Amino acid sequence: MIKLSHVSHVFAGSQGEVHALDDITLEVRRNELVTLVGRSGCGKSTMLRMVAGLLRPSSGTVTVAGEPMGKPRQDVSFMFQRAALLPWRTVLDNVLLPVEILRLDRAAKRRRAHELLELVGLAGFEKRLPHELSGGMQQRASLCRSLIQDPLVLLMDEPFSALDALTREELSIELQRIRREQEMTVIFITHSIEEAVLLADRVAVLSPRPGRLRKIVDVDIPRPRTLGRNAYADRVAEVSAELHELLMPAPMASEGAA
Amino acid sequence: MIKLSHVSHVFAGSQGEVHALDDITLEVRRNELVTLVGRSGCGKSTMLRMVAGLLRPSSGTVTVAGEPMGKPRQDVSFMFQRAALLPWRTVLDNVLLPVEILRLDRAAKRRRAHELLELVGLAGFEKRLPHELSGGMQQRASLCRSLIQDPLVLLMDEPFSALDALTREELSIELQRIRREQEMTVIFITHSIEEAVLLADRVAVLSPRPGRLRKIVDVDIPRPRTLGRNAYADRVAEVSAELHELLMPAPMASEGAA
Amino acid sequence: GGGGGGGTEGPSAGAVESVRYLTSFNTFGRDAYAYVALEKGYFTEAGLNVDIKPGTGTVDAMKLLAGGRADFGIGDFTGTLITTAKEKLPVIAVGMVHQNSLAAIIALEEGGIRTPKDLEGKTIGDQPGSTVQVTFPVYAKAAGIDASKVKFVPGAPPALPQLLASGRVDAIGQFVVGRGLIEKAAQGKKAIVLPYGEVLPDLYGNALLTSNTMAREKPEVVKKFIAALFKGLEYSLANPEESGEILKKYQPTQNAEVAAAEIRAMAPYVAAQGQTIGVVSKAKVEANIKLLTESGAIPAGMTPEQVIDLSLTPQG
Amino acid sequence: MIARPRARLTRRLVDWGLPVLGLVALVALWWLATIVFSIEKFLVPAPDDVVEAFIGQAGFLMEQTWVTLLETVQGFAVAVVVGISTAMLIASSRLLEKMIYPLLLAVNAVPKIAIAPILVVWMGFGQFPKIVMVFLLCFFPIVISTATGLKSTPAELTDLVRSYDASRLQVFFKVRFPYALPQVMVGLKTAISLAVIGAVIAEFVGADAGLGYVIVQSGASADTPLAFAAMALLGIISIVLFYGLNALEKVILPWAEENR
Amino acid sequence: MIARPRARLTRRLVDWGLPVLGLVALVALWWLATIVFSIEKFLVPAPDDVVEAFIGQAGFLMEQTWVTLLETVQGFAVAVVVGISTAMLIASSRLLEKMIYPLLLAVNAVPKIAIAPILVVWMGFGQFPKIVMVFLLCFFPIVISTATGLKSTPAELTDLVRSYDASRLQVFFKVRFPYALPQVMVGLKTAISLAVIGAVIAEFVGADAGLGYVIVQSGASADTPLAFAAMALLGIISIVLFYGLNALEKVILPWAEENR
Ligand SMILES: Nc1ncnc2c1ncn2[C@@H]1O[C@H](COP(=O)(O)OP(=O)(O)OP(=O)(O)O)[C@@H](O)[C@H]1O
Ligand SMILES: Nc1ncnc2c1ncn2[C@@H]1O[C@H](COP(=O)(O)OP(=O)(O)OP(=O)(O)O)[C@@H](O)[C@H]1O
Ligand SMILES: Cc1ncc(C[n+]2csc(CCO)c2C)c(N)n1
Ligand SMILES: [Mg+2]
Ligand SMILES: [Mg+2]
Repeated sequence: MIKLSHVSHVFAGSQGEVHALDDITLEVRRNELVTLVGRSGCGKSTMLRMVAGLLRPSSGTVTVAGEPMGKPRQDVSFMFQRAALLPWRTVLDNVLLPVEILRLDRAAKRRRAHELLELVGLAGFEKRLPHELSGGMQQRASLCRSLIQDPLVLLMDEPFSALDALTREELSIELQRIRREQEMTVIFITHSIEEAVLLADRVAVLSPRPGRLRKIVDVDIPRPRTLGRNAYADRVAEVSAELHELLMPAPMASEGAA
Repeated sequence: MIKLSHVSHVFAGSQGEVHALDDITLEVRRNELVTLVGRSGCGKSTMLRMVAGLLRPSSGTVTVAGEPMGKPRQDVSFMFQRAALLPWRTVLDNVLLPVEILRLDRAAKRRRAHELLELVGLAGFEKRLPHELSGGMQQRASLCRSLIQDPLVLLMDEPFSALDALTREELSIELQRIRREQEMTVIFITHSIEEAVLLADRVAVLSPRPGRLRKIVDVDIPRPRTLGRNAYADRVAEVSAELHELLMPAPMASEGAA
Repeated sequence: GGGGGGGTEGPSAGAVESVRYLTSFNTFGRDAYAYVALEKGYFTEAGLNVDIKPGTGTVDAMKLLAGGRADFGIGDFTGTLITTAKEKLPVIAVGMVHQNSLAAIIALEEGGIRTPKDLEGKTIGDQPGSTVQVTFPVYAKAAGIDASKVKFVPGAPPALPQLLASGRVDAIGQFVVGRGLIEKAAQGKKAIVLPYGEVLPDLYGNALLTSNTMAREKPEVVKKFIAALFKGLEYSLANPEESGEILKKYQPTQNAEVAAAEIRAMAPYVAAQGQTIGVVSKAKVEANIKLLTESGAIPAGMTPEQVIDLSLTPQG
Repeated sequence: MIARPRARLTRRLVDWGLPVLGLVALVALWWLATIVFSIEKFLVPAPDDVVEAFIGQAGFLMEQTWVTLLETVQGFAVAVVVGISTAMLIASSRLLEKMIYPLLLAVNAVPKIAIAPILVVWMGFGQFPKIVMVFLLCFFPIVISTATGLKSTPAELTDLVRSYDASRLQVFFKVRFPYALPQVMVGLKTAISLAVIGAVIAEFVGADAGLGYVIVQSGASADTPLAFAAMALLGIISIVLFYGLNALEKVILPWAEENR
Repeated sequence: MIARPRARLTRRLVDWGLPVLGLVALVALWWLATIVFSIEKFLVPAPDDVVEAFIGQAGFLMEQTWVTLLETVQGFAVAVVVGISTAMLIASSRLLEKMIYPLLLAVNAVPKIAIAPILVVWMGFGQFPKIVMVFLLCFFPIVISTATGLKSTPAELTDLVRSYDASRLQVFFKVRFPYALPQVMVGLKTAISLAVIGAVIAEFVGADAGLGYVIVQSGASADTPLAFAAMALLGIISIVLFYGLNALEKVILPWAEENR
C-alpha cells in the first residue's frame, strides 16, 4: 500500500543543513498498522509528511497504492502532532471540515461526527470553540476529524500523546475496533513503546538523526490486545524490551546538528 | 509550601458555563513532588494555572510559601503543556528569557543554559529558531527554560508528553537528580500513570469534570527510582493498579458540559 | 526654491524690516513684478527684507494676513469686498494693482462663442467662489444677458484649461492674461476672451492688501513696501522679456516667454495712459461697491473706508 | 477572561459612555481653546458657531451628507471587492506578488489630489470620478492588510487542508481567508476613513454637491463655521462607518477577540 | 519551504527582475495608450514627453525631491514614534482604548486637504506644517495596525512571561511588541505612501518648494509633462521608501516570513 524507497531528506535551516532522514526503505502492506518509534527529532514527522504528500523527499521515492506521491491524496488522512483546529469553527464544524472539502454526504457524516465525539468523550462540547477546550480535548477533536472521512490510509503523528492514560487506552481499543470493521492502512508515530507494541502489526525503529531504519520488529501477538496482565504479557514484555534496547545505543549527548 | 483550600473554578464559555474545578483542598509540602493525574479536561491545567497566579479561582484561596497568590511569583516556574517558545528567539535565547526578565547573572546562566541544552540533547541547536525543531525538541527547550532560574517551586504541565519513551525516562531521572541537589517543590501533571508513580512523593487523583480531589496516594518507594524490573517492581505495580482503578469508575460517555 | 530672502547687502541705514508677501495665485507672469522688485534690489533699497510666497487666492490671502502669517498679499478687489462684507476680516487694501479687472471668460473659437450673448445655454467651468463666478451676475446684467441661463460647473483651477480643451465645458473663468496659457494647453487652437472689463469698466482688479495692524502700527513700512513693489511692477511692464527671465530664475517651472506675454497683456490694465501705478479713487471704489450691492453680492451700507486705507495708497 | 453577570452593566457603560466622554472632552477642549487664545471665528470657529451654522442649513447639509456618504460607500465597496481579489492574487504566488506589488505601489504612490482634476477631465462631473477616487484611496491598505493576513496562515493549518488535497479555492475559503479576516478588518478600518477623504478630494475639484463641495464653497466665502460644520459631518460619517465595521467584526469574528 | 542552492540565482532574478518587468510593462502600456487613443500631451503626456521635461529641469527637480523626501521622512518618523506609543496605550487597557479610539477617529476623519490651509494659517510657510500634515496622514494606520498586533499576542506567550511576574514593560518589550512587529510593519507600509501624499497636500497650499509645489505650478500652467515628471518622482520616492521598509522587515523579522 505504502512504499518508501531510499528516501532521504535534508532541511536547509538558518544555521546550515539538517540531515533529517537517510535512505529509508520501507513497505507498509494493505490493512497493516505499522508504528514508528525513534528518538525525538529523528525524522518521524518528516517521514509521515512525505507519505502524506506534504513534503517532497530530497531523494528517493514514495508511492501510495502504487502511485507515486506527487500531491496529497484524498483517501489519505493525516492526524497532526498538534491539534491544528481552526479557531473560528466549533468542535463539530472542525470535525466536519474534511466532509466539506471532500464533498461527502453531510447528513450521514453529521451523525457519524456526533458518534465519534461521543466516543472520545466530547459529547456536549460540539458547539464550543477550540480555545475553550483543554489540550487533550483538542487532540481528541482532531482525532475525530481524521476518522470522519473513512480514509484508506491513516497517518497519525503522536495522536494520543496529549491524552491521559485511560482515554489513551480507550482510544487505542477503539482504533483497533475500527480497523476490524473497515479496511485501513495505518502508520502511527508514538513515543510510547507500550503503545507501539499494543497497536502494531510491525514496529519500525528509527535511529537518531539522521533517521535510518534500524530494524523492523514483527509483533505477532493475537488481537484484540489490551495492556495489563493477560495471556500474552510475557510476549509483550519481550517485544518491549527489544524495542527498548534498539532505541538505546545512541547516547543522547552525541546529538547535534549534522 | 503550596496550599489550596476549597478552590473552585467556573469558566464562562460561549455556550454557557463550564464547571472546571470543584472544592479542591490540597497541601504540597516543602521540597515535595506531587503528581496530578486525572482524565483529560478534568481541570488539571486550570489548577496549575491558579497555583502559578495566572488565574484567580472563582472561590477558595491559594497560598504559596504562606503568602496568598495575588500575582505570579518570580520563584515559581511554570512549564506549559505547549512549548510556548518565542518564535523570533533562538533556542538559547528562549532558554535565557527568564534570566533577562528576572535579571539574573547572565554569564553564569549562559553556561548553565548550555549545560541544560546538552543534557536534553539539544547541543548544536542553540542558534536555531523554534520552527526548525521537532515538537519534542521544542518541548525539551521549554524544559530547559523552566529550569534555568533555579525555581523554588516548579509547576509542570505534561512536560514530557511530546517526548519519546527514552528521552522521557532520561529526563525523569535528571529531574530526580536535580531535586536531590537543590531544594524544589514540584507539582507535575502527567497522563502517564507510570510516570506519576516514578516521580511522585504523592499522587493526587482528580475525578472527571468538574474536577474534585478523589484521593491522594502516597508513593513510599525508595529513590532513585527507575522503571523496568527492579526490587520495587511489585510495589510500583500495586500503586499503578490502584491509580488505574481510581481513574476508572466514571464512564466516559457521561462527560458533557456542566 | 526661489531664495526669496533677496539681498541683505543693501546700503540702507537702520534696521532691516522683514516682511512676508503673498502673490495672488501661484507665480505666473502676472505676479512676476514682486520678483522683479526683489531682483532689482528695490526692496533692499527700501530697507525691506521680503520673503515672497505663492498665494492661493483672495480669501486665503486675507486669512493669512488676518492671522498674521503674512504682511502683504494680493487679492482680487471684488473678492476682498465680498469677503469683508461677510466676515469683517481685519484686512485692508492699500493699493491697486489692476485699475481694471482682468476677470474674463475664455472659450475656444471652435465652440462658437463670440459675444457674451452666446454664453446663454452654455456651461462655464470655474473654481467655486472665484471672482469670475461671483461677479458673473453683475457682468451678465451689464452685458444684457440672462445669468440664469448660464450654468457654472465647478472645476479645480489647474484643471480648467484641460476641461476647456477637452470639451467638458464650453468656457472657463480666467484672467484676461491667461490667453497664452489656454492656447498653449489647447494645442494652438484659438481662444476667445470675453473680458469683464469691456462691460464693467469701473471694476477694479487685484489689490494690494495688508493687515489692519500693519497699516495702523507701521504705516512707514507699508508705504515703503508699496513704493518698492510698484516700482518693480513699473519696471516689469517696461521690460516684459527681462521680467520673464527673472521670474524663471526664481521659479524654474515657469516659462519666460509665456510670462512675458502675460506681462505685456496685463500692462493696459495696470495703468491707463500716464496714470500713476497703484492709485485708488474713492469714487471708483464707491462705484464698485454700488455694482456689487445692486447685484446682491454684498449687503447695502458698505463704505470705502471699510476696505481701503486711502491715506496709504500711492497718490497720483 | 471571565465575564461575570454583574460586570455586564459596567461593560455597557464603558462601551458607550467612554467614547462619548472622550468626544465631549475634545469639544470642550476646542471650545476652551477658542476662548482662551481668543481665536477668531474665521480661523477656527467655536463649537457654538458651528452648531449655529449647522442649524441654519440643516436640510441642505443633510442632503450633501447623503451625497458624500453614497459616494464613499460605493467606492469603498468596490475597493473591498477589488482589493481582496488582488490580495488573493498576491498571496497565491510569489511570482504574481513580485509583479503586482510594484505596480500597486506605483499607482498608490501617485498623489491622488494631483490626479483628481485629471479624473474630472477624463470622466466628467458625475458620480463616477468620485467613486474612482474613493476606490483609489482605500484600495491599497485593503490589499496590503489582506495580503499580509493571507500570507500568515500558520503552516499547521495549511498543511491540514493540503493533506485533503483541497483545491486552491477550498484552501482559500476554508482556511486562509477566515484566518486572515482579523487582518482584513484592520485594512478595512484604515481604508474607511480614507474612503471619506477620497470622496472629499473628488468633490473639491469637480462637484456641485457633497460635503467636500460645501467646504470649498464656504472656504471660498470665508464662511469657516459652515466649513467646520461640513467637516464635523464628515467626521461623523467616518466614525459611524468605522464603528459599523467594528460591530461587524464583533459579529463575524467572535473568536478573534480573545487575548489581551 | 526548501531553498536549494541552484534556486538562488532564479530567486535573485525573480526578486529584481519581476518588479522591473512590471514597471516596464506599465510604462509601455501608458505609452501605447497615449498613442492608440492619441491622447493629447496636456491631458496625459507620453513617457518621452515626461522624460524630456525631467531632463530639462533635472537639477531643480532633484532639489525639490529632496525637500519633499525630507518632509516625508521627518513626519513619518514622528508618526512612528507617536503612533506606536499611542497604540501601546490603547493596547494596555480597554478603558484607554475606549477613550482614545473615538478621539483618534474624530481627528482622522477630518479631511486633511480641508485643514491644510488652516495649518498654514496657524503654522506659517515653513517645514513645520508639512511635517504635521505628513504626521496626520500616516499616524492612524500605524496606530490601528500596531494596536491590533499588540492585542493579538497568543495567550500562551503572555501567560509565559506573566508567570515570571514580568513588569508591564518587560511583557511589552519581550513579547507583545516583537510579536506585533509583522503587524506594525503592515501599518508602516500603509503609512509610508500616505506620508508622501501628506507632504504633497501640504505643499499644495503653502509652499514654494517641493514636488507638490512643482505639480501645482506646472499643472496651473498646463505644463502637464512637468507635472507628470514630478508625480513620477513622487512615485519613485514612495516605492523606494516602501522597499526600504520591506528590506528592513526582512532583516529584523526573519522569523515572520515562514508560511505561505
Ligand atoms: N478559556 C476557557 N473557557 C472556557 N472553558 C475552558 C477554558 N479553559 C478550559 N476550559 C474548560 O475547563 C475544563 C478544564 O480544562 P483544563 O485545561 O484545566 O483540563 P486538563 O485537565 O488540563 O485537561 P488535559 O489533560 O486535556 O490538558 C475543560 O472542560 C475545558 O473545556
Ligand atoms: N522546517 C524545518 N527546517 C529545518 N529543520 C527542520 C524543519 N523541520 C524539521 N527539522 C529538523 O528535522 C529533524 C527531524 O524533525 P521531525 O519533526 O521529523 O522529528 P520527529 O522525529 O518528528 O521528532 P519528535 O518526536 O520530537 O516530534 C529535526 O532535527 C529538526 O530539527
Ligand atoms: C491657471 C490658473 N491660475 C490661476 C487660477 C486662479 N483662478 C481661479 S479662478 C480665476 C479666474 C478669476 O476669478 C483664477 C485666475 C486659475 N484658475 N487658473
Ligand atoms: Mg514529530
Ligand atoms: Mg491540560
